[in-house]
Amino acid sequence: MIMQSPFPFALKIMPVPPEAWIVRWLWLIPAAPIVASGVIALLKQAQKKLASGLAIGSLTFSLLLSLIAFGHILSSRAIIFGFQKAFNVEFPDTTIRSIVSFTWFQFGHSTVDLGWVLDPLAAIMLVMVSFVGLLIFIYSVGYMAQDENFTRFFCFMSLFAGAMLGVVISNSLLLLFMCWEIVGLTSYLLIGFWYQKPSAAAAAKKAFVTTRVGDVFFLLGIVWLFSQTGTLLFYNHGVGSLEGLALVHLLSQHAGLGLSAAGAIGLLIFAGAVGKSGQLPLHVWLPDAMEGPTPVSALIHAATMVAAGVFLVARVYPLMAAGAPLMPIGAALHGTTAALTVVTWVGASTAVFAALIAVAQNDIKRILAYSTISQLGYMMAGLGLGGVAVGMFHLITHAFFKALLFLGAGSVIHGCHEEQDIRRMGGLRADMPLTFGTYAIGMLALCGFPLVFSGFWSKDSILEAAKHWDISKGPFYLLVFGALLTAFYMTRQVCYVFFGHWRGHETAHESPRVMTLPLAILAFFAIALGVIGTPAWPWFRAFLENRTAAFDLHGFAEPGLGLLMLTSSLVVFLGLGLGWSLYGDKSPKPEAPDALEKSAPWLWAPLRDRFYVDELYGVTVIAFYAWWARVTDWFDRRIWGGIVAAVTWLFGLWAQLNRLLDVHWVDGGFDKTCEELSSGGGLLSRVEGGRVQNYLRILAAAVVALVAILLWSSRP
Amino acid sequence: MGVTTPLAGYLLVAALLFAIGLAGALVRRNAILVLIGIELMLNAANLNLIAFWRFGPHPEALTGMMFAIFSIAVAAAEAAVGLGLVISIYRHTNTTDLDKMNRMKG
Amino acid sequence: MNAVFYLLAALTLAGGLAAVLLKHLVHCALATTVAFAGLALLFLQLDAQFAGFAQILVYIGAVAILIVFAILLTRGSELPKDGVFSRTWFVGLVIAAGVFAILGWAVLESVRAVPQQTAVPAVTVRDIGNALVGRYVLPLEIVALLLTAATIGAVIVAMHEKERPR
Amino acid sequence: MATSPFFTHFDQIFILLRDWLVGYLPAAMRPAAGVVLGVIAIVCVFPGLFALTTVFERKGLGRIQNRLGPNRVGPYGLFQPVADGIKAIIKEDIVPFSANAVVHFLAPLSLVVAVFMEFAVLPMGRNMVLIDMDAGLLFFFSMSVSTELSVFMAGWSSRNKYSLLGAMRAVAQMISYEVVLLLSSVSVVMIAGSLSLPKIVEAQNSYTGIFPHWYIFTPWGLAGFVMYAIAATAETNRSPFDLPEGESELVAGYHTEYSGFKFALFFLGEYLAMFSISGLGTTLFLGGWSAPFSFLTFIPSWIWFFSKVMLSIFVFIWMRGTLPRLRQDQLMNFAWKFCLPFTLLNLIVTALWRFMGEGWLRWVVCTAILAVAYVFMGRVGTRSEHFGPRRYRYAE
Repeated sequence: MIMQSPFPFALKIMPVPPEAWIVRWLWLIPAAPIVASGVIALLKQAQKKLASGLAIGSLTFSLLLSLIAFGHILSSRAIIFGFQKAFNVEFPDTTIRSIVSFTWFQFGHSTVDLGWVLDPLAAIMLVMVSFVGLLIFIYSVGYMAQDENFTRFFCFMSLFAGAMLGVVISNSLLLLFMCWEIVGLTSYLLIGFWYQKPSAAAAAKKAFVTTRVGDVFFLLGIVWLFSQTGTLLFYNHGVGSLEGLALVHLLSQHAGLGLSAAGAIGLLIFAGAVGKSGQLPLHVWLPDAMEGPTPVSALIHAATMVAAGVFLVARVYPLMAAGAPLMPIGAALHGTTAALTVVTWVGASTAVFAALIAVAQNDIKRILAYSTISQLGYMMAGLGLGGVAVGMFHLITHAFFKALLFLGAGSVIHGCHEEQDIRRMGGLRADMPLTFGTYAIGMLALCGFPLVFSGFWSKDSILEAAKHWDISKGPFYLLVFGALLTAFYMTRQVCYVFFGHWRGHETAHESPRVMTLPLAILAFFAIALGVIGTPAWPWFRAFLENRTAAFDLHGFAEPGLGLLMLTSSLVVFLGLGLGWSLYGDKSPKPEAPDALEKSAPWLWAPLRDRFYVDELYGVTVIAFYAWWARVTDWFDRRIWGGIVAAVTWLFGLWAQLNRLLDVHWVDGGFDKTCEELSSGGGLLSRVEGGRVQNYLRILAAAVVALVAILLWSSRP
Repeated sequence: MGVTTPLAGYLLVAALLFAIGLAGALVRRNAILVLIGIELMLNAANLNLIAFWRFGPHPEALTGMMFAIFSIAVAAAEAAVGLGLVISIYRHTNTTDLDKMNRMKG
Repeated sequence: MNAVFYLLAALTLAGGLAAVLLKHLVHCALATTVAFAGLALLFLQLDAQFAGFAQILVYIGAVAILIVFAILLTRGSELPKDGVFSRTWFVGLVIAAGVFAILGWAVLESVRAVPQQTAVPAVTVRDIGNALVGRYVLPLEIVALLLTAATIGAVIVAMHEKERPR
Repeated sequence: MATSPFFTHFDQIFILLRDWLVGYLPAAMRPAAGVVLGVIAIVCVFPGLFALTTVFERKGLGRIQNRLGPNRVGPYGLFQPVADGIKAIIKEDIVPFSANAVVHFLAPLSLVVAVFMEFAVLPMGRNMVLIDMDAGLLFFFSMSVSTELSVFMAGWSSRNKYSLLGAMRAVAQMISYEVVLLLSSVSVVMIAGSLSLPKIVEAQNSYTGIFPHWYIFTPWGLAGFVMYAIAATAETNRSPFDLPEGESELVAGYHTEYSGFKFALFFLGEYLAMFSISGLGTTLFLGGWSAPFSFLTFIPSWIWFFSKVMLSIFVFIWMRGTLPRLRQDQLMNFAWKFCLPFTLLNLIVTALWRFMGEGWLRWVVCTAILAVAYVFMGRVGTRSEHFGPRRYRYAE
């Protein structure tokens, strides 16, 4: 329980063994970049070194603290599991979770609490966000070096990093929502960073408005949750909104459509995640968001912010999975509910839908954007199918290789003098060897090239979960098809960009060291991260689910697993082969139709035009609003205006009548009446004579009269 | 006088002070004096609040006290704005006489 | 109901009356100060220490000084030629008397029925502080906002004509 | 930490004396009589101290200016204040013809009364406080703001333009620095958690090793103390903030038209204000009556209090001998553009200090914030310094 303390900010600290100073100081992780952002905002545009130094320094500080927090979790694990092993006992609940909460303010009897939490989920996200963020910050120093708004850029980026870290550590849905909205705001600001370009400004607005649609549902979910459970803390020693008591209460409420209140609230919150993570049908803003600078695309619209939606679903997973009958899937127990089914289907269809569109795009960043949407769909599907660990593993690996791809794309764009059309590139393999090498690694990781790359393992665990899903096999086939498409469009892109011969203007050049170094580091992790999630050593899943993981090659021997791995490998090779056969080393003219367009124009057109979703929204939602605006305008003019006109006319009539009477009386020669009238008018005019004291006098007299009436009438 | 309870005494003093303040606001010509009258009225209200707090059933709830404290703060703001207005009007019309200030325009 | 109360009430009311009746504006302002001080002492007599001192601090320290400044800035220290009372002073007096009559009536009618506490409430400054940042934190924030707005507003209103050469 | 009964008794000698004297009275009258005795003590001690200080100041200033100072009346000129006092009493009391006689008479009286009231809540030694009031600090400040009105009354009632200008300057200056004074004290209240001055002293009366826990030895306390000292100097109209009575511009400021005993009262009030504000500063930041080292606690607490107060008085005199007078606009700029923001920042830092809990980190963070702000604001402040034409906004 939260203790009432005389000092409003005095915290009631709940330490976990062994010592928890990192938990108490966890708020410093988001605070450092936010403070840095505030300081940068005060700097002059010319102070570039100081601005970037502050941003990078603060994020390094956050990274160090995040690593300490991660280490804290690891050591807690070691202690708990060591104890279990040494004394051969089983703890019923080995959850490693430390929270700090405090009361923000109080309304009557209900309090609004905020706080932060450190658990494996938050720890791994903290490390990922601050690490990837740091690399991208370093990269941006090179990428944005020539921009005149350099300091503004780092101000926004720092604010973003801080808010994102805040999302990760919040233990309160309200705090999370606040950070979530700041994240949305910075996304808006950064997409429209080059606001002189009308397209950038429009894209920023589009992103903001589209994500707001999701956030409205999110807010509804928050309000509903608060009204049902009276708390917005996730975990609070058994009385938080994601813990036993609250869940039982929520499950007992029925919300219609076969959903419990828990599921319905979960779905509302999921709607927020749909907006943020660009899931169907709110995906339209993400491709347009590529109008922002490339580091922004890498950090916000690939690695972290869009993943925040996935993270949110993972965070409120207990809410969505509440009341599920448990059944074994793979190695872990896992259940499914109506809410999770929705998540799964949305994810799987988004995965295929976006992958299809990506096949026919020509903008290097747009392809990656659709690929991001598609991969986010995988994550969502993974969450719905296999639980937190499956989805989160893909999130982490994806963050690294997608950031790598985006930074690589930025490097390519930079090297080709701000050219983004892949048809006007080509042959960069020789001009930009470092970029090519790292890009190829990222591309293979994204495709899920077998055994070596991290993407293979994370995608594989999603496919495995899909295969074991007993409600429908639909998602499995969709996801496998998506994997094929992924390999295909990435091959197409790489062939266009790096193979063939140079088709652009001027000559391409390799990017500076400050940009290629982050690429190399990210490439390393794009490969290495796979190690922690192989079936032989499922450490990541164990980490998130608080179990021990042992290295055991028998993990591969699970029935069906070998076949699955073979299938997915074959699919990847098929995609790669198809792509190479269509596009490999051909270097077509920029104006020439695409290879696929030539063979299947009926397929190409809808893909190129993004399945007409934007146009659909244009003729439905936007047209509806335009129509509605016209209707209200008409109402304003005709109905309300008409009423006003009628009233005016009536008063005019009344005035005419008065005038007639007046004229009549004056003409009649009633001088005395006339005098009285004018003196009466004078009397009335004195009421509005601009004399303050008169007003006051009348006011006081009226009060006297009213009070007298009141007292008189209430006499016994 | 027949007043037996202390509360009634304080309330009557407050009522009288309020009436004095009101009279001041009503009968004087000078705008500043009107503001002074209003301050007196506010103070009378404060006295009421404190008296009710002191003799009310739940003094530990501090409601009346809090009202008085907030009212003091608000009165300070009111005085600042009011006097600023008076000075501003004085710059326009060169007078603070309310009887001469009867044009509803600058 | 003791001598101290009567003394303080008399002081306060005398201050108030003087503030309203005196001819000279500065005298009025000073008389107001007496009324404010009397009220503060009444607060102290009502065991409201904090409110009493806050009253002195705010009213004597700030409001009275403000009034004095305003008087000097508007040349209010010179005696007006055509009397200090407004032309319709009699109406005002009647209304004020009416207000007092109605209030006094209300008090005398109702107060006897109301039970009242006579024990001295044990309220410390710490309690007031806790209440201010606890139960009353929202009003506190709003008052803070109001004060800021009023400060800015007063400055802007008073400085409006600064650009124009006098 | 009193070591032996002897020292304890010596420490409490005034309390014991009072109790002994009061013991002759019936029990019902004892509390009231105790208070009366305390009032008598204050009314005797501080004017005596005032007399001493005038000599001290004149001689000190003399030495600073390379001359001797008063040395004719009595040994080393020590009886100079007696002579001055006699002179003040027997001089003619002149009231200007057109002055507002009543207000002119009330002004010095209300000033001295209000200043005397301030001493009621100052703890001058262990248990040596006249009234241990729950809202003592608030009482102190509410009394000290009342003096502003007296100053105005004096200046206005004299019907002299120099007096009026001096009074307006003084009031404007006191109001401006009052804010800084109050806010810098609030940080102490935030840490001590009480408005009662004895409790604030009690909170500082402990030691780490031999070093005391005075608030001046913390980052926010040091910053707060500096701000407090500046504001206190301005509040008492002392040099370098003595514009209201700058003799080269305004003859003698708001007491130009005062003579004889009324002038002496103003003089007394000014010095008493200095004592009280030094006493409050001592109480808030310098540990009040607590000893500076743990092994010195055997020396009576009241000796410590008065030594600290006299030390601050010495600093006042020293500054008067050293620093040139400011200009009105510099004075106002300094108050509103440097002191006020810095004090507000100090409040935030104090909150941070309280919030961050024990540990070395808060030392680093708080010191860093204050140092950065000080350097930054100082540089900004000096850069925007431009010497435009003089404007006397209160002198139209």
